[in-house]
Parts: sequence; C-alpha cells; structure tokens
Amino acid sequence: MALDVRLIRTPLSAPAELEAFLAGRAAEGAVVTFTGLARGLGKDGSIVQALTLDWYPGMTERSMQDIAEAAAERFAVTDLVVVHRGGDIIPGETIVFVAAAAAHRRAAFEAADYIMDRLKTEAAFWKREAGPSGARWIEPVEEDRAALARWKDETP
Amino acid sequence: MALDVRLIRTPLSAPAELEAFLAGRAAEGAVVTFTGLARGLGKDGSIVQALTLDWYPGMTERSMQDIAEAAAERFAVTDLVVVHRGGDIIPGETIVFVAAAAAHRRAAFEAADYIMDRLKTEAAFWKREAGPSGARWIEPVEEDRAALARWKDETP
Amino acid sequence: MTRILYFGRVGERLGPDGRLELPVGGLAVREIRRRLAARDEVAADALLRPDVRASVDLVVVGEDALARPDQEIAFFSLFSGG
Amino acid sequence: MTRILYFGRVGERLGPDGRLELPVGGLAVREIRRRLAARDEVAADALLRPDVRASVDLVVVGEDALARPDQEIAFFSLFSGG
Repeated sequence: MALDVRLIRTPLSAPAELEAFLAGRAAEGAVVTFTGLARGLGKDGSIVQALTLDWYPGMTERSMQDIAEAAAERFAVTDLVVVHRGGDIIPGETIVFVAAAAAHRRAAFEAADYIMDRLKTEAAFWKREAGPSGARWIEPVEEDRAALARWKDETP
Repeated sequence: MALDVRLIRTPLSAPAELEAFLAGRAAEGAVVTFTGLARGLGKDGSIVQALTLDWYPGMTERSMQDIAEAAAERFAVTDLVVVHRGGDIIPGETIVFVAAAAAHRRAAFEAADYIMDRLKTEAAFWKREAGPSGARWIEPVEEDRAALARWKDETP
Repeated sequence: MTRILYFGRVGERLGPDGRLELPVGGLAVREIRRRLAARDEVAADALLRPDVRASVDLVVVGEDALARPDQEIAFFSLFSGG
Repeated sequence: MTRILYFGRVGERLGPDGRLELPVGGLAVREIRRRLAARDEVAADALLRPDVRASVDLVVVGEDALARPDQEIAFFSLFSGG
C-alpha cells in the first residue's frame, strides 16, 4: 500500500500524475482518478478571474493525510495519490487530483469518491474567488455536506 | 455534449487521453476517469501472458456507443470519452479508458461507474487469457452482474 | 450462399465463418442454427448451447427472428464484456 | 509574547497573525479569544463568531482547551474545503 499525499504551489498536471501512477502497474486492474478544475464561473454564474486557496502549513497537510489514510483503511485499494494545489489558481487550472488503484473497480471508485467528499468539506483550505465585482470567500455548500453524510458510519 | 467513442487496435494511453480531454476545459469542475489495465494474474491467480479481445465489427462499436449515449442521457455530464482496445494485449497495458466531465462531481463519478458496469457485462467483446497452461475464455462474473443490477431501473 | 459469422467460443470451434443456402424469404434463426448444427458433431456441440446467441444485421435476436439471405447473420458465445 | 495565527476571514480582517502575553500555565481558548477580541471592534467582529474555530498545535480544539505560551495557537473561519 503506497500513499502519496502532496500540497503543492506549482501547476498540477493531472495527465503527468496519471502517467506516473500507472507506470509499471500490472497487478491491479482498476485505476480511478478525479480531477478538479478551477471554474470560470462561480456557483451563482458570476465570472471568476482567479481563485486563491489559503492553507495552514502543517494542519492542511495533516488533514489531507488523515483523509487518505482513512480511505486506505476503509477500501480495498493498493495505492492512493492525493495532490492539492494551494495559492493563486487561474480558471481551467487543476486544483486537485486524486487517483486510486485497486484489484476491483468498485473499491477504486469508492475510494476516490470518498476522498473527494471529505476533501471538499474537511480539508483545511480557505478559498476566495476574485471577479470583476470583488472577492468573496467560498464555503462548503449543502450538496457537499449531503455527499459527505453518505459515508457517515465511519467518518469522525 | 460531446461523445467520443472509439474501438482501437493500437496501444491506448490513458494519460494522453486525459490530457486531450482536459484541454481547454474551464466551464466544468469535475473530471472522473477510469483506466482498466490487463492483469498479470487471472482471477484464480494463474499467470496471464497475453489477453486477446475479439470483437464483432459494427456490433461492438454500436454496443459501446449505446452505453455512452445511455450515460449521457441519464447523468448531467457535459462530455464523455470511451476508448476500448481490441486485439492482443500484454499485462500492464490499458484495455479501456473512460472519462466523464460534469459541473458536479457526483454526475461525473456516476457516469464513469455506470459506463464501466455496462461495458463489463454488455459490451460485445470476447476475451481469452493465455498462460503457461493454455488459453481460456473469460465471462462476466457474478460481481459484474451484481454491479450492473444497481442501475437496473433504467438499463434495458 | 449466405455467409454466417462466428465469434467467441463458436468461432474458436468452427472458424470465423461458414456458409448456408437460405431461401429468398428467409428462415427463422432456430432453423438456421439447426441446419448448421446438423453438419457434424463439432458444429452441433458449438451451436446447440443455450448461451450461444444469434444476431441479424448486428442486432441480437431471439430464435423466432427471421433472417433473409441478404442479411448479416452471426452466432456467438456469451459476451465477455469489455 | 505568543504569536497567534489567523486564517481565512479572520486573517483577512486581522492580518496573518497577532501577539498575546500568555501566563506560563496557559489559558483556555475561550479566554484567549476574549482577550484578543477586547482590543478593538474589528478584532471583536472577526473573532466572536460561532463559526470561528481555534487550534492548538495543529489540532482543532474546543473553547475549554488549554493553550500554553510555547504552543502554536490559531483562529480561523470555517474551512472552505479543497
């Protein structure tokens, strides 16, 4: 079981991450990835010129690691990658990349899904969208909380 | 809505497919991919030296297209890619790549998951594994049928 | 003579295709299967299995479906899936 | 003087950090928050909100938790998530 959890400030290439994740893999049959892109429009349809993701050094990495470890324990996966960007992000750029490898596709799908649901609500990031009419803070929406509740029998 | 469904006989690069799928994408937030690799071991633990995927030209492409169209209709996705290899495949090589883009991650996860469940049982392929003790045909296992049954309210 | 295509286990036993004389008005899949199987024991063993399905013009059909000589007819074992 | 870190909306209002004299035995988070908030209206408005949480040595804690001067103390608004 290999866990690779990284918080980076440089551009994140999902294809390059997938390539590295697949290299030399022959024992497992299924790899699921999630790529989250910075949207060009906010939830209310307003234009987003830039996104800033603040984090708390130490705490944020730990929250990412905790989520990845919980997924590794809960699902029959063989490897997990979780890479998250911090700092200023332009629409279209990748914010987060998650990959899960497993012998059976169900475990790979569920692990990636679970990691994203927890990252979206519990990861220690503070997100601001800047647009023509100023900047505003983004908080988890009800949809994110509802998604997380699906796993509630084991989430803390 | 763009649907890209291909049956190919040449090596399939999941990273290159993901790169093409992400290019210029800024409106949607979520991209989920599934990559299926040829296993080096069969379900019973025997060594697999090569995998051969036979198909019925015309019928197989249609079965893939039907599955992709059903997913596009059922889930709020903006783009789908389904690429499947046919012919001789070496362990570790990619057999199938599916990508789904959506504004909300739930739709992207579900579309990729649904497409894989249907491909694994309904796509018109015939699969043989060759190993030191000969070749044998592979058929969907109970796990695959059970996975498909999860979507049964709409699958034909 | 109409070409009949074979795939999967059926193709493994009988080769990629066979030929059969079909009347202009066509025949039911059941009868086509019976005539092909009547040729020898290998053909009977390959074709007379409940999990061997037929298609006409790329559509999987039941035993009552009619197939005409100008249509594409195939017999094949259970799909493995992708 | 112990450095207190601020993140999210709190950091936006008060800057990345502040300083507070803490007794060697430490203080409850509730009291640290009260003392920081007592400085001016901006601090009060930024800190005295139920959704502003605190952490001690990177662990999110409740109001009763004790924080000593050698520990890392932070206040922040609700996580946005990743």
